[in-house]
Amino acid sequence: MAGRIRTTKKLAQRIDRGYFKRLFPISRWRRVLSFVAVGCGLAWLGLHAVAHDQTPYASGPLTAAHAVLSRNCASCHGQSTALGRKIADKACLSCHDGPVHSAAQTFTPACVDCHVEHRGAEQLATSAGRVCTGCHSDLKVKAGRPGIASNIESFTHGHPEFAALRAGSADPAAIKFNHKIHVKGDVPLKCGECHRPTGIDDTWNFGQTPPIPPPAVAGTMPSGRLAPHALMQPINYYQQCSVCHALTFDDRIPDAAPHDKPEAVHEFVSRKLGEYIAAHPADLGKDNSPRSPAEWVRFRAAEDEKQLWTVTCQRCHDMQPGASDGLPGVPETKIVRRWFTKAEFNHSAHQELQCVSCHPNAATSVKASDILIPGRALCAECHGAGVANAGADCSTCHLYHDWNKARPVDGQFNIRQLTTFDVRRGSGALLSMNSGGDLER
Amino acid sequence: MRIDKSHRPWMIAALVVLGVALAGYVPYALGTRPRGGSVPGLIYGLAGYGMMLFAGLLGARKKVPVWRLGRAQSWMRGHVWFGLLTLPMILFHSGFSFGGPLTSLLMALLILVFLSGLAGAAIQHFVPGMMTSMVPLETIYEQIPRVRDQLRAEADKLVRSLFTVPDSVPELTLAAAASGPSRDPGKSDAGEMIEMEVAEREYAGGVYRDTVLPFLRNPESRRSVLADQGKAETFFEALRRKMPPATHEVLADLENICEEERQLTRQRRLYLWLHGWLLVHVPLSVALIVLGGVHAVVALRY
Amino acid sequence: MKQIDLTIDGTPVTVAEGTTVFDAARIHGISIPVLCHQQNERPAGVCRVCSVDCGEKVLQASCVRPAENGMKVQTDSEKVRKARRMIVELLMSDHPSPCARQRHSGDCELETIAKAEGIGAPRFAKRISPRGQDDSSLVISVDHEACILCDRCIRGCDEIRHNNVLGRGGKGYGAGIAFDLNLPMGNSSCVSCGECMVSCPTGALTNKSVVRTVLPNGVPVAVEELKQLPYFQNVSGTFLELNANAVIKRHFKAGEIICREGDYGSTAFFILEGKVEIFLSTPMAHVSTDGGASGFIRKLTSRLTGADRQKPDRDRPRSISIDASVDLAYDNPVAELGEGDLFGEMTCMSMYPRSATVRASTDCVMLEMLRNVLDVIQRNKTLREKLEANYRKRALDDHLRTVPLFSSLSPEFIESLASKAELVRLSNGDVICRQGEVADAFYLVRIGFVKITEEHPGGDLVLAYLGKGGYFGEIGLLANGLRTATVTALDHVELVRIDGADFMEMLTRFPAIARELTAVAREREQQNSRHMAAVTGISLDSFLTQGLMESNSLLLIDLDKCTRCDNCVRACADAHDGVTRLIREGLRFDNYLVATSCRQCRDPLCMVGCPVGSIRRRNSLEIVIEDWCVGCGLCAQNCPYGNINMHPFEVMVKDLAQPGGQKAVVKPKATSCDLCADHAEPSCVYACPHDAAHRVEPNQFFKVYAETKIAERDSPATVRDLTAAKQTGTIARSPHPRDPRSAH
Amino acid sequence: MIFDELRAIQHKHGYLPAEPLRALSKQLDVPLYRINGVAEFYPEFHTSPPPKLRIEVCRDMACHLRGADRLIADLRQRFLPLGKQVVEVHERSCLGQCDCAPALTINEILFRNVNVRQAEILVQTGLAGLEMSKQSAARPAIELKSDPYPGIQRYGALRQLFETRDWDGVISTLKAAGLGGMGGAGFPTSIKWDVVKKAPGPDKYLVVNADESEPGTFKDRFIMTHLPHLVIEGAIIGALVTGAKTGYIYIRHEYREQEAILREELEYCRSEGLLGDHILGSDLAFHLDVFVSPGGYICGEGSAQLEAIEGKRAEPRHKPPNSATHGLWMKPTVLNNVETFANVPQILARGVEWFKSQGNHEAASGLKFVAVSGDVQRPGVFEIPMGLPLSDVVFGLAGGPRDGRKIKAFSPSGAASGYQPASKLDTRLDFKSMSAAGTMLGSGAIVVLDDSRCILDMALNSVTFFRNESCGKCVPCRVGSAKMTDVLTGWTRGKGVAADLELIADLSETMKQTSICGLGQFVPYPILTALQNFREEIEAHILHAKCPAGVCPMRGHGMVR
Repeated sequence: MAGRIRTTKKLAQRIDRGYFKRLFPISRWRRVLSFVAVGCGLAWLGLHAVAHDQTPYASGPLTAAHAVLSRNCASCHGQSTALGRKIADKACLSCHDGPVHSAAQTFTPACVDCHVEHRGAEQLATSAGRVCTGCHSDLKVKAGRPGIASNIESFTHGHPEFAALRAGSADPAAIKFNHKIHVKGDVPLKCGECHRPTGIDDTWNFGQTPPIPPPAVAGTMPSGRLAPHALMQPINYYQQCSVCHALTFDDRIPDAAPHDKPEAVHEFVSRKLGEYIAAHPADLGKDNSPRSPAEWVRFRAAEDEKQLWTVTCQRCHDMQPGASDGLPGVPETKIVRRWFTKAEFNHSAHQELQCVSCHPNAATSVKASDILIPGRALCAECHGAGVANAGADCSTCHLYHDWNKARPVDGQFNIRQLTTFDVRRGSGALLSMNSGGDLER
Repeated sequence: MRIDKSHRPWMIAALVVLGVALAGYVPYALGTRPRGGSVPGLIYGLAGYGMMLFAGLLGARKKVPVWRLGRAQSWMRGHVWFGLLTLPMILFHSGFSFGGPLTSLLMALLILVFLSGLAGAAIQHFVPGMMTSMVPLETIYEQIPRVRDQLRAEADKLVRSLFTVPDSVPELTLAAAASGPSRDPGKSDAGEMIEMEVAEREYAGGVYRDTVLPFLRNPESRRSVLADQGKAETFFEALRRKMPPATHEVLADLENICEEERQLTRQRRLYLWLHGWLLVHVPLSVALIVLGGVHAVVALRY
Repeated sequence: MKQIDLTIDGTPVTVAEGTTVFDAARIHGISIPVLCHQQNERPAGVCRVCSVDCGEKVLQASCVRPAENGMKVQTDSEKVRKARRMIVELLMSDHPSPCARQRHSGDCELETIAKAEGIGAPRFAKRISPRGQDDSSLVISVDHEACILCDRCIRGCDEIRHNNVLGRGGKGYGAGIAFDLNLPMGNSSCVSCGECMVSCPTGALTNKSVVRTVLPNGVPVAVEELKQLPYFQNVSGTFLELNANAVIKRHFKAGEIICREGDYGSTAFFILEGKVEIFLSTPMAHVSTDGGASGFIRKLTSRLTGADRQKPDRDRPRSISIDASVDLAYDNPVAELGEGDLFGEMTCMSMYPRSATVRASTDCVMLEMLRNVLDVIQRNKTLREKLEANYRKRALDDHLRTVPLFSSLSPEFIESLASKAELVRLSNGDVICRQGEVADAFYLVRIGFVKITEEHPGGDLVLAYLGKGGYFGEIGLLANGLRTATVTALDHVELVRIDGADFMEMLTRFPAIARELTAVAREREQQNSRHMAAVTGISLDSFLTQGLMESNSLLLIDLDKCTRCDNCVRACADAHDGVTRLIREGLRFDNYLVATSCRQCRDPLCMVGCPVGSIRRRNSLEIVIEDWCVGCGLCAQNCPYGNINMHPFEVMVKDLAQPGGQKAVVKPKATSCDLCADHAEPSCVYACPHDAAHRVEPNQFFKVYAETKIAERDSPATVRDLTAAKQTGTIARSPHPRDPRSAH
Repeated sequence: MIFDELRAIQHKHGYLPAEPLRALSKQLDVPLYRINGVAEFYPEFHTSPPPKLRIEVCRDMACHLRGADRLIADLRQRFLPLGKQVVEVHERSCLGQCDCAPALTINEILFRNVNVRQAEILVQTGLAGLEMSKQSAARPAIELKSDPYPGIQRYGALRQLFETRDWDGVISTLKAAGLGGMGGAGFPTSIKWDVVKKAPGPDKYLVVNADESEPGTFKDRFIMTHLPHLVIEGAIIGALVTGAKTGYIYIRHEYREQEAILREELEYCRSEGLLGDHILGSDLAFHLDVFVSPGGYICGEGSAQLEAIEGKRAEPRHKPPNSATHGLWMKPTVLNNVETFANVPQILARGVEWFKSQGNHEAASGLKFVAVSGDVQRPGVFEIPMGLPLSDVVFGLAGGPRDGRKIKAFSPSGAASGYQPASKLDTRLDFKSMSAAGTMLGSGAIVVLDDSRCILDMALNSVTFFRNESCGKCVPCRVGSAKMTDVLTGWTRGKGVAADLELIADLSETMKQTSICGLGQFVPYPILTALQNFREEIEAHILHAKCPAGVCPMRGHGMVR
């Protein structure tokens, strides 16, 4: 038995009774490191503060457009420190216009309700569908009842059929066109041979004449809002029809009549016949034709025009009887350039699809009055909720602001003002500037 | 701390809080894009920060142990379980995004603190038991150097019955004087030598000077034969065979002292494990709380 | 007168009738060796060394044999010599040769005769069962081994001095001299006259030179001068001479400090002239639980800590017993002693530290004496009576009121009680009352310590130690009239004894006291039965060997939970002015660390010896150290577990240099875990974040522990414990938990 | 009386606690040391709290022969583990029940003829708190030749004396009858009485020594049981003859039954006017009472007995002076044995001639009660004519040795008489014959040993008895008996050396020569007689470490003497 007997008393008396008052390495280092860690953090913040850079405090990166404002929180946030206070609309409106959504809306949400910043460099305009359905799932308007649907919960639920396809609607275009003949007739055409997206300015396959720029179409389109190839170009005679349907009117004259008003056609025909008889006086009096060139021209023109008005033009247009000078009238064709007036569709986004997969009736349609755009249900086959579907956010198709009412914003800042910010000079720069404060430095 | 059955109420409470938070969060996250500044976001943020503060207050609480602010044990359990909750709370607060530089830093800190805390909980769950079984002769960590001085002094005193202690170890005498209590009455006081051959005496002296004393002076060194229990046993066994039986008691004591030294070394190592993780946990959490505060102030201001 | 003629060794001799043969021979120049006979005493004839041949069938002891006419006496025949040699050899065979006397003065009569008779090593074996020594007397040491039962001391005590203390006890080979009822000499009614010692032929009774120190600063007192004093009149002069260096006369100027509290000393003072002031200079502070800083923070923390400082401590004594025939009031600890008073008895007798400071208030002359001389005068009846009268006059009333129970007594009654109360003096080992005896009195402890034990099959169980101000005996009186426990004096004890009849009268006259007493009695009984349960409960070796069962409360740290964060220690320090009363070190019991913190022992050795009674046990069992601790360190020394420690405190004391001023001094005071009595839970336990520290009642803990262990019998916990023990080669052993003084 | 007070205290507390003793000291004005002296001296008193059961087993001679040692060892093994508060097992000196050996007492209740099993049952009964069945002391009416009043009015001799008033005649009658002291010494009763009678002074005492305590001796018990009236009558006659006014029958406290019988008889006498201030209407007064001894063999010693009656430690006095002149309270005192007193009325009632004719031969007269115990088939007390050969008693009356055994030795008169070889069994049982044979008649307590016994073992047993019973007053007896026991014990353990023989011889001589009283002087007899008669057997122990009888342990090696 070893003689070293441990007793409580002996053990206790080995200990210096004040030992715990001194700091031992672990606790000392713990303390030191705590100071160091806090110090580092604060130093980091401090350095930024010295540089008047408030970037660290950002709750997330600003969108690219706003990135220039990162160093200066107050430029948007102002000096407001009130709990949960939102960015005032003022701050946004100093640079942007935000036209009203609908005259019937019961309230106007703040900009930041939909446009969430500090989410990185994504589109600030893109906002979640919930923002819309928040109202539209149970729509209240200022007066009366909502026009179309009052409880749209999502594209698949409660969303009405597209207006163009709603019961009773027909293509309003005053033109005669048989898709079936063109697609399946003697000369079968491919869709793309006639339907070209907008913005494609390469040489027209069939055209001989440089295309006339498509006329601006009235609508709710914000300029540049749509992607270049979003829509199909409206059918244009010269581009799509003239190849087959040349407006020739006289065997003696190779030129086709212009696809123009009857007056212009008459003038063209008369001019061409005049030129011809002048060159071929032998033909005067041939085939019981007048011998005088003028007469001949008049005679021949009447002959040719009759052919034109009643056959050639009539093929597509519903020619109307002449009014005063004997020339018929051509009704306005009214071809629908854009079927979705409240929404957007981007063909190029769907270019991987066959045309007929969305427009199945195109090959069989014989009447021009058939509306060949697909219905909501067809869209919803791809566009629905869930990750496996193409997006069905409202903002996929719809816009919020009524950009028709947009006013141009008169820019008031210079570059320095946006890129630098002097904390000492106060904050809320944008706000104060906008409110007519001290603009110049 | 041992995570045992007694933690069940706390665990359940933490789960309930988590459940409630989650129940709130799901519709919130579905309804809008969650962000810190929204009202639920702020609530989560405040809750999370509150929990962090509470967890951090444990340190402060420990500074005033006497105040009757609730049992330290409750604080500790709160620390563990609510500390666990901070991460989900803050994730809910942030909507699972890291946000800007400061918030990202905070997130990183939080995760580090959280992980170190988890590690610490695991360490403190297992290591005390190991320490208990592996270091039966443990003493107070901070006093290990002092106890070692005393052990050395004791050994020095012990060997005086074997051979004349050379003057080359004067510090031992000092230590011996300082260690009043650890002496056994009637045991090998100086001058009371055990009878043996001169050669044996010299041999014992040599062994003590060459092996034991260096080990006692530097017990943490792994090079010494005595640093290993098995080798030490062999060493002493051999020594005993060479020395007369009368000395065996002294040798046994000496061996026991070496064993105690080894255990103290082991204790030191285990102790570093036991408390070393705090070197990560505590500073980071302090930083987290301070910077989190800054974040809160700034965020609430803007 | 009739003459007797006889022949001694052939010499005709004539002596008066009635003369013994021994005297006849002596008168005629024939010396007969003898042990049991000396001239100033009646012959006893027991040693038979003086046996002579008177021509009869058997030899005759000459010292008792009357001479007869015609007697032919042979004092030195072969037959006689042979018998004498054999007797001396018999005596020598049991004699611790050389005995004390032979060693000191070389004149042990037995050894002298043995030498003269040429007796070498006795042929008989030595006595197997020793008869023992008795060192209880301060002046005479008794070595029963050397006693030859010559009866000389007995005759000296009973027949010469008429003190009637000594007699023969036992029978046959087991016989021996016995003081009173065979008490240790120091506990007997012996008056230390020294006659027995002077009579003893061997080293059985020898003078004890108690202290070798020469008393400084004094004038030696001549024996004659001492004998002038009434208290020394009856003492043997030889004896006084032997002890002359143990008493001196000292003169003190007014204002001079005679002794200081806390000092160790070995002398008592007897005031011959003048007056002294006796007081406590220790400030009342700093030992009981106190936390935080001062002022505002203290207020704040006290609220936070929930400590109720205003709580009046009901069981705190109202007066402080000191080592003189007066008690000091708690509020104003000052008293005065005058001529004929004795102080410092406890210090002198039991080597306790001084319990108070004494300053000469007039010029005074006093005798300073060591134990042996103090013992002599203390045993003087006249002085005792005087001291008792003084005490009765000055302190008894207060002392009675100290007992909370008596505080409601009417003053007249206390007075009547005081006049009836008796002061009882006892010495170490005296049994005051024995379990099962008829209870006949109620006792208050005035000075010294008593041990209360209950007898059980497994041995005695110490229920309590009572020091100054403690009281006992009420249970026996209240219950069935039988003592429920044995009470033994642990040192020099003075008790105030109130007769059972008076006690009962008090109870009938003051029913409130009766009620309260019954409650106290019941509580004590319950406590005792709890202790009993503890003793009869389950037991494990390690638990017992560490003395864990001896305690009432253990601070256990579950090492499987403890992260060694030391919060407990810091909490303790915080709760106690930055001084920890807990050390996280100690022995282990299985996976529990038995931390070094007061165990509130059942057998609180610490309480034995406190000179001022500042360490005591509350009814709720915790041991507290009161503010008036004088810092002597005795309790710390006594604690076998290292749980009491001296710590220096800075306290403000009256600046003696600057009257009215105060100065800070560092004064050591004893500190020990007070269980944070002001709180519901000890701070260490409260502050443990890991549920590792627990204050447990050992029996209960152990019961649960054992049950758990049985439940998980397959668990390796115990195995691990064993391996740990094996690994270290060290087995925890408890220090001897009982004070040797408490051996019975 | 101090013993009565002490008994009262002990009865109340179970032992003698300090406090009541202090009170007693004050009450009686007796110093504490004297109270302590007697309390510690007498075996009846206990100064420490008693256990629940105090078992005391007789360890001497007959009981030793009947296995007392084994009984003690067995009981100790069985019951001592219960703790000393529960059971204590002690050895006890002879209880006077040698015919019913072994005997033991449990809490002072006597049990005889107890074997190990019975003893255990008794102890367990006692521990269970049940009453231990007492052994009834039946007192069958026995016709004894000694009783001069078979069926007729008792105390005839006394009444007759009152008619003649011839007190002096009594002494001469006794002288003529040659009545000697029956306690063992055989000192002529007439002389003793005459001395007392002639001693001056009014106060004289008479003491009947009924403190029969020597191992092997129990005939007084028999006499007191069956002939109490003769004892009392003899005492009254003695008192009247010598002028004693007060008398005590000093009876050992273990003889509870006999005490009761005597008290009954005394009461009868008082009612008959045979005791009191006016005996039979005369102006003669005599008060006789029983004095119960607090125990101890030494109390049988006359002067020690007187000391005991005086309430002191029973330590023998120095002689001279004699108790006849300086007896109780230093007054003249008649002190005779029970049997002696019982013989007086016989002689007076039937005449000297009758008495003389009762003897077996010319030189012997009267009847003698002998107690035979040990290795015989029928131990008991026999009333024999004085002078009957021992063999007649041992083989005839007592039935001889146990089956298959031969008698090896015998002790003619208890422990003190030593051991004689069987060859001396033809000796006649009277004072002279026995002395002539080199032994003594003593009190007629014959203890027989058969050939299975070791003589040394028995000698040691006797010496140990004396050591235990020594009062301790004088050195030779106190120390000598202890040392002799030590030496003999050494012999039985094979630790003897040849020199011991001389040592024992020297010691014996010294003890015989210098001891104050007979006890000390007789201590060496057992071993001396054994050495004298069985030297070879003892030398075998000492010189060869062998016990021929195979009784002694002899495992000497390693044992410390």
